[in-house]
Amino acid sequence: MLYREAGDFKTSYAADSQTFPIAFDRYRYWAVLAVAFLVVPFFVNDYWANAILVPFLIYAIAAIGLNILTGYCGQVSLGTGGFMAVGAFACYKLMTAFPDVSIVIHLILSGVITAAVGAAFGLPSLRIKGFYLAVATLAAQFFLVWLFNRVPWFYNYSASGQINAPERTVFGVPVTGPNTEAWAQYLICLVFVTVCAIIARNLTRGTQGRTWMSIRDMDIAAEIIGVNPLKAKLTAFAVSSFFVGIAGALFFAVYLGAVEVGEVFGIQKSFLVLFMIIIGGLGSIFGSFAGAAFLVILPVALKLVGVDLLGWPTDLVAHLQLVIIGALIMFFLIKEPHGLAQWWRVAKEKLRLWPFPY
Amino acid sequence: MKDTVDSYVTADGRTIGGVMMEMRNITLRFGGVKAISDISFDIREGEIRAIIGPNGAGKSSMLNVISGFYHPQEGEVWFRGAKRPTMKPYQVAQQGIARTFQNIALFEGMTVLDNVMTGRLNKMKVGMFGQAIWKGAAEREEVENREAVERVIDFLEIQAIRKTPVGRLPYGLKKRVELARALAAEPKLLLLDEPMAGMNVEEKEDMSRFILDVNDEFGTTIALIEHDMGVVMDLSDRVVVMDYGRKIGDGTPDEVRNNQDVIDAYLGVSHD
Amino acid sequence: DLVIPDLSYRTGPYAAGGTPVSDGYQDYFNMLNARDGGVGGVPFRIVECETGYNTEKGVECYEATKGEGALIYQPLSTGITYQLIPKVTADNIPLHTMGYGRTSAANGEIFRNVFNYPANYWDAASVAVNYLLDENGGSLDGKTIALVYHNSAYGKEPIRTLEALSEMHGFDFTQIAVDHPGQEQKSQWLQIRRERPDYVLMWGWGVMNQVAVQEAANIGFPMENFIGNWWSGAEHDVTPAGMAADGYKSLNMNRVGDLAVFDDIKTLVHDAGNAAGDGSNLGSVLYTRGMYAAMLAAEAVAKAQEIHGVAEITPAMMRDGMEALEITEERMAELGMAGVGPAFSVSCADHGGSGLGIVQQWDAAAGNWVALTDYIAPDDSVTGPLIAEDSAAFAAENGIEPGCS
Amino acid sequence: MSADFLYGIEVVINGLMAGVLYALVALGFVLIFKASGIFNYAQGVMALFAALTLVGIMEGQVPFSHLINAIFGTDLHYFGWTVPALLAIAVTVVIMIFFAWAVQKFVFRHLVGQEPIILFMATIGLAFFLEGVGDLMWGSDIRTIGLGLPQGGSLWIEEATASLGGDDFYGFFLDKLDILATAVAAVLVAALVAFSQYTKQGRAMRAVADDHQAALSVGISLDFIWILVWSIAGFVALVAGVLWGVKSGVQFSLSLIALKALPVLMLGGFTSIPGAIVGGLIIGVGEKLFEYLVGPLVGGATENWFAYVLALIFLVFRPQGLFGEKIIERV
Amino acid sequence: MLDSGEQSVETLLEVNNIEVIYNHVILVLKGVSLTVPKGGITALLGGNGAGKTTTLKAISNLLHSERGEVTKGSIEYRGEPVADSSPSELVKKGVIQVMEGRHCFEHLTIEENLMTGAYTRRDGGAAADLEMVYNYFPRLKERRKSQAGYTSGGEQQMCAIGRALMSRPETILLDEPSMGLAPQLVEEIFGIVKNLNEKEGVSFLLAEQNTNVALRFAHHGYILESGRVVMEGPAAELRENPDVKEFYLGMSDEGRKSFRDVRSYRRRKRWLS
Ligand SMILES: Nc1ncnc2c1ncn2[C@@H]1O[C@H](COP(=O)(O)OP(=O)(O)OP(=O)(O)O)[C@@H](O)[C@H]1O
Ligand SMILES: Nc1ncnc2c1ncn2[C@@H]1O[C@H](COP(=O)(O)OP(=O)(O)OP(=O)(O)O)[C@@H](O)[C@H]1O
Ligand SMILES: [Mg+2]
Ligand SMILES: [Mg+2]
Repeated sequence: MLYREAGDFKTSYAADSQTFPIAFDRYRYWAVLAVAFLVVPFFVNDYWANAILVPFLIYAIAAIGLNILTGYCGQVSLGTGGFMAVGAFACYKLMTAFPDVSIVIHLILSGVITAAVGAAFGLPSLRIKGFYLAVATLAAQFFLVWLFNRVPWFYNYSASGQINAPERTVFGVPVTGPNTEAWAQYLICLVFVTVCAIIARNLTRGTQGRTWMSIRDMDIAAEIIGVNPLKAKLTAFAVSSFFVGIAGALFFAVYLGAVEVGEVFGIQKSFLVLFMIIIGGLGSIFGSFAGAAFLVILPVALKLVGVDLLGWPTDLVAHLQLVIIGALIMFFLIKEPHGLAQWWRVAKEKLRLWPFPY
Repeated sequence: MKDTVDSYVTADGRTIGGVMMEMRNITLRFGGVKAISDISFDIREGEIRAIIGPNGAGKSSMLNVISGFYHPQEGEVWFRGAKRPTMKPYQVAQQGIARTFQNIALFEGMTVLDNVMTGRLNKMKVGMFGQAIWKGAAEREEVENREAVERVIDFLEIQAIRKTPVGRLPYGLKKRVELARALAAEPKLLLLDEPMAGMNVEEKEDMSRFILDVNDEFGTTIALIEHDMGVVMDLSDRVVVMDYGRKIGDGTPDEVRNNQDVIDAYLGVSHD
Repeated sequence: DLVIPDLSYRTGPYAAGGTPVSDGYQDYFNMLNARDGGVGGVPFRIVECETGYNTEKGVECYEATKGEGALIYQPLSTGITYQLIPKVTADNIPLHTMGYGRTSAANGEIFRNVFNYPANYWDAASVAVNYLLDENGGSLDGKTIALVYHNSAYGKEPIRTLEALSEMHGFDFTQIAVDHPGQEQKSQWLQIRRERPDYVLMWGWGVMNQVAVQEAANIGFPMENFIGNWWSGAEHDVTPAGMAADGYKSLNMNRVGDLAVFDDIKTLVHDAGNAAGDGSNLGSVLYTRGMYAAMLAAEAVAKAQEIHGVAEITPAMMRDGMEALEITEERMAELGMAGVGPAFSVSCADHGGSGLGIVQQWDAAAGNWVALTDYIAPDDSVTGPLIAEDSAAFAAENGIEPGCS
Repeated sequence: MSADFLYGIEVVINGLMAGVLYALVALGFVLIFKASGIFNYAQGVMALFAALTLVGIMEGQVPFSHLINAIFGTDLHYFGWTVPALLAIAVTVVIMIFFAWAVQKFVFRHLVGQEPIILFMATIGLAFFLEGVGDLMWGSDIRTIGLGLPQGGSLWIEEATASLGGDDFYGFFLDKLDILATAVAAVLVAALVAFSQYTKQGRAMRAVADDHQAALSVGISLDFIWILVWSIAGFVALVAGVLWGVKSGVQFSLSLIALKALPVLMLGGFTSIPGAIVGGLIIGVGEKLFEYLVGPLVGGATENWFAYVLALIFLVFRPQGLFGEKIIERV
Repeated sequence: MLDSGEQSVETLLEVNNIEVIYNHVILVLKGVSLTVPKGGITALLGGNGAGKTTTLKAISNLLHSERGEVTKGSIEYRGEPVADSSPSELVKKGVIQVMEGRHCFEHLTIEENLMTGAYTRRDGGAAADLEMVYNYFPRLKERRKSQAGYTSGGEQQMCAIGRALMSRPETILLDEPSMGLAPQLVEEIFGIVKNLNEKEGVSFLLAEQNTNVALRFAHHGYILESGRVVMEGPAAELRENPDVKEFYLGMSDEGRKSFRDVRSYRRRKRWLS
């Protein structure tokens, strides 16, 4: 068996707290990265990029963001769509106001702006908890969407209120606008995902992560042992919104290229990202990826099977799709309430014990 | 009230210092319920102070007042010679007061190690950006604190369950992890709410040993609530007895044991 | 094959609108296949893709179908249209947004691959006002017109035009926004009841239409003074309100009625079991519109074949065909669709068609729409400058050099 | 009295009525939350499904006809009969009870003791599922409910009050449907309050919400309680679906009324039946008045977000909502 | 009902060699067998994590919601397997469990909590029994209108026990009843146990850490370590066993030793070596 930790001794605490304590996991991680960076860009075409990879990567960032807030800090938020909109509009305003500044900086700044907005909307979380908070975050969702729809300054007074991403380049290669090629779209998202995931992992494995988790698991006890709840919650809102904002900006600038706020960043988006982290696994970075992959790929796969393979009418397939996705969500929750990430962990635990069942 | 200045030496040779914490005329009401009425007592530097009394007497509420979770309607809390203003619990914790809880309050989603590490949150200074980068300051700090935590873990003999999520642990071990978390904060004053509940004699012996050692080795002052009279009488230097929110006795274990009010209200038959 | 993707939505909040359009669109192509073997001897192949009116699914559908040699996209959603404008430009595939989408795309010098003939929202607003002018003996001075609109990009489209028109003709113009989805419009209609505008125009979609018609009836607003645009004037918008909806008016860009071509569709498609839907929508407003769109596409195919002299055309050739499209009364009659739309011709400078529309009225007892007018022309002097301004802004933002090459 | 003032009153009254309609949806939420701690996102879809089923049965539509036709190449649509309203309602109620049973048996029984957010997710899954099934069963056309419920402004009230203001005042507008809804809601609330506060099952229901495990251990059958509660919620959904469906036709968007009920719930408290009504009234009046007074200044369409913001403001002062059970925070 | 005093040989509850696994991977009980005779008080002793709670939950079928399952062995109540009965059916059959850690219904008042205990009853005697419980626990009567969530730990413990009594059970599974109770209350509770057992013939299976008291009141005892039964016998015998004496009763040869004097390293339990 390859998968063993025996012989894989840790000699320092630093080694013990690394992300993949088991050597085999570490190799797999590097292999995945290598394929993602060095192989995929050469094979990716428009369909793969636009229908699967780019949305997957962007949703993964959003899911990581929400996971920090909900999975790690325990504050359920249904305002993700609204915060993504903040990122998108911030990016649009920056792109059009400072055309000469690099898009990468704009993207990061969009995250920063969203972080500020997110922290502001996180203020009530000090008093309001649980589902009350979840519902309260809808105030952010509806208000932000309304605002972006209502105030022409945000969409540069265009007639319809739509925003369009002009062409911007990185190292001379266009990454936004109509002339962007699939691989460039894919790569910029990949870079952001990778950096975001590493940052998220670093934040969650140390003090900050433990502060958040203590608030999540029992906020009163956390406060009594010395956690400042306001600070902990606001940082969670801010960091989470930072990621979500970047995701929103990428979603607009790189993926869609044009956005109508109510349609793209409506409440459905908030739910979708929440699904991702719950199906993937609350409090798990890997789960954010798994959940995003699952919910991006599943509908496409179901459509392929239903329409292309079986040749059924599209509306029937779409309805069945709802039935199947709904049933699958329930099935997954029943089988493993802690998400795909937990599945993976149990599988590994079994593998480690193999061939003994326990 | 006892003389608050003098220090004294106990029978087994430990020196008890001056007053560290003093509760003055504390009254705490919840709507119509008076959980604590006009209670005063003090805790001295280095001593083990027990609070006993029947169920619902207000013992846990008193600990909650000390740790800033409840704010009494009347009375003052003096800590290290100064009157403590109304504080948030986390500010109290930052002053060096750590505690365990009667209904275990561990962070169920985290491993034992992480739980104990949370005890050191106030010792960690690297900011968020440092942590985001990890390499360098954050990692160094993590390792330093991890070492301190490992010492606590060794001390309490919970090495084997380091990486277990606490949700899976049996009750008794959870109590021990809670103690570890409190100890990791290196508190000056340690508050224990029924640390031995749900343990058998063997485990109580272990726990007693830990409590004594903490007191001995680190000089930590300890206030504990306990219903096992054997433990209370053996471990504590002085005992406060509460009943229905009132104080009905305060003194050395022997004094308390022979106090008729205490016998009537709490001990029933004499215990030994 | 001539590949025609159909980005339909038969599910979700707008299914009731999306289904008949898609049925009509597909049935017409199928009829051509059955009757003429397609166009120029090449059959059509329809690739249906369900978008659910959702932008991301729209993008997915676009990417999934474009590889098959898709000749023309008709996404039937303003949101998806905006997404596809840059993409089709890069991929050089024509996009036809009939009576929706980006109005300023009528400027073909800037939006080379986007067509929105025969009419757009700004035309619609102007047509409605012209109709009212006509009703009022040429003057709207002192009248008030309220616009009830879906609070989205789509709903906001006519505002500028109406503002310009109100200045020009001296009527008072009030805007009343309804938030998505529009299930609850009490405030809006109480406001109308208070302010008693002379006319109410509506830019609605989905459930908003049904609720608005019902609420108008509830407050007793005279139905004949209530005019919806062409996305607020289908049968299902008025039937839930029953008899109360009688007299409600709406614009239309295609005339409804018994067209000769329906016989062919019935026999060759429906009876042959090839209907895209259950066949029950035949002849309805939106079905006819879908069919009309298909006819315009088929005509453009024929034109492209004629220009380039090949039968198996490419998307780029299709674009040329669309840009050279010419629809005459005779041709429509020949196709069995006399008067279904106005006659118009397309050019590089003008992708927007003639912009004509009719006003129709609901007859609740008979359960059908009755055309009240002939095709009414919009006021190009109002819409023209707006189009020029908006498209120029787009060109500037995206570094596009206007021109016909 | 000045016309403006009277119009203000009219807005308030209509806000109250709209609030009642919101509350009808919120009631279903409250019931299920109270009995199981499940935040039932599917309540809106249940309303849609119930209303669709009612119409489908009344019109004698063949369920799943589209699917059957697609698979077997048949051409089924209608049975060719129509069913009287009362019978159709009875059948629909039976179907909703069956649905409650199935939900319990196949889903929530297996999720006993899970965290609230997991249960919440499961209800979202359920919402998808039910939406798909509803569409498959009855198609996605817009349907009209033929129950002949009254609708339109009450002329009597309008005429009786027209003389109150000056020339600019046209009398109060009150929708007959809203008046009916108010009556229905009042009856429902009274019945539900009595049930949950004064019966054994009501007490058991609240016990279950607090602690599934403990409820099991004292012998409360979660299955029974939950089926009971979901059935009642199904019935409430039917009522809400019908009343809303009359306004807009029965169609997909009915499922979105859940979003109008959420601020109501939040304001009234997730666990309080009277709270649902009071919350509904406050939200109804609040959002209508805001739209009336402030809306014109900021461009209107404020109702969606203002309802949430209003609820949020209340929550900051009472984190458990006006009537919700106090959140117990102890160590 | 059974005559008091006479030890019946009829077994009420029989646990046969059960294995319990949590989360599909954590093996907790490795073959536990025990019997509870009708009208007896059986004590289940053992250290932290020995598996006492798990055993009780396995019997009352409460494992399911904790993602645990019985993978081997069988449990029979009055000769019928219980694996397929839901917890509420078991309560109807007369088996009720008082869970470790109180588990009161926080938002219900004390009185409502007690009334939920009578949920399965059809005989209408709940009111009388409420008085009985208040007699046992006067403190509860004082706090009857308070929400359980706001009562002290001990009050909640009383509430949990009282609630179980309200169902008039035939068998009570008591998980750590003494935990967090003041000493005289512990005596009282065991007095109640004894009383019910003798007067009403209620059988008990109690998991206890307070070995001292448990063995004083129980008839029979089992000692569990790491998921296995390591010792069993009549309570009186166990009380005299030197190992039990040392490790569970805290008695050394010289009598009870002070908690201050246990710092030296102790001998290992013989049955584990
Ligand atoms: N839900 C769970 N998931 C995983 N492991 C569990 C779970 N519950 C208990 N365990 C494990 O099962 C073992 C036995 O636990 P149990 O609670 O039965 O012990 P106990 O004898 O009651 O101990 P205590 O006296 O401390 O209550 C422990 O090692 C514990 O770690
Ligand atoms: N937050 C609160 N709200 C209302 N009443 C409270 C609250 N906290 C405590 N009480 C009441 O105050 C009294 C004292 O409670 P406390 O928890 O301090 O008792 P205790 O002495 O710790 O008892 P035990 O030994 O049973 O733990 C109890 O009657 C309890 O019901
Ligand atoms: Mg206490
Ligand atoms: Mg236990």
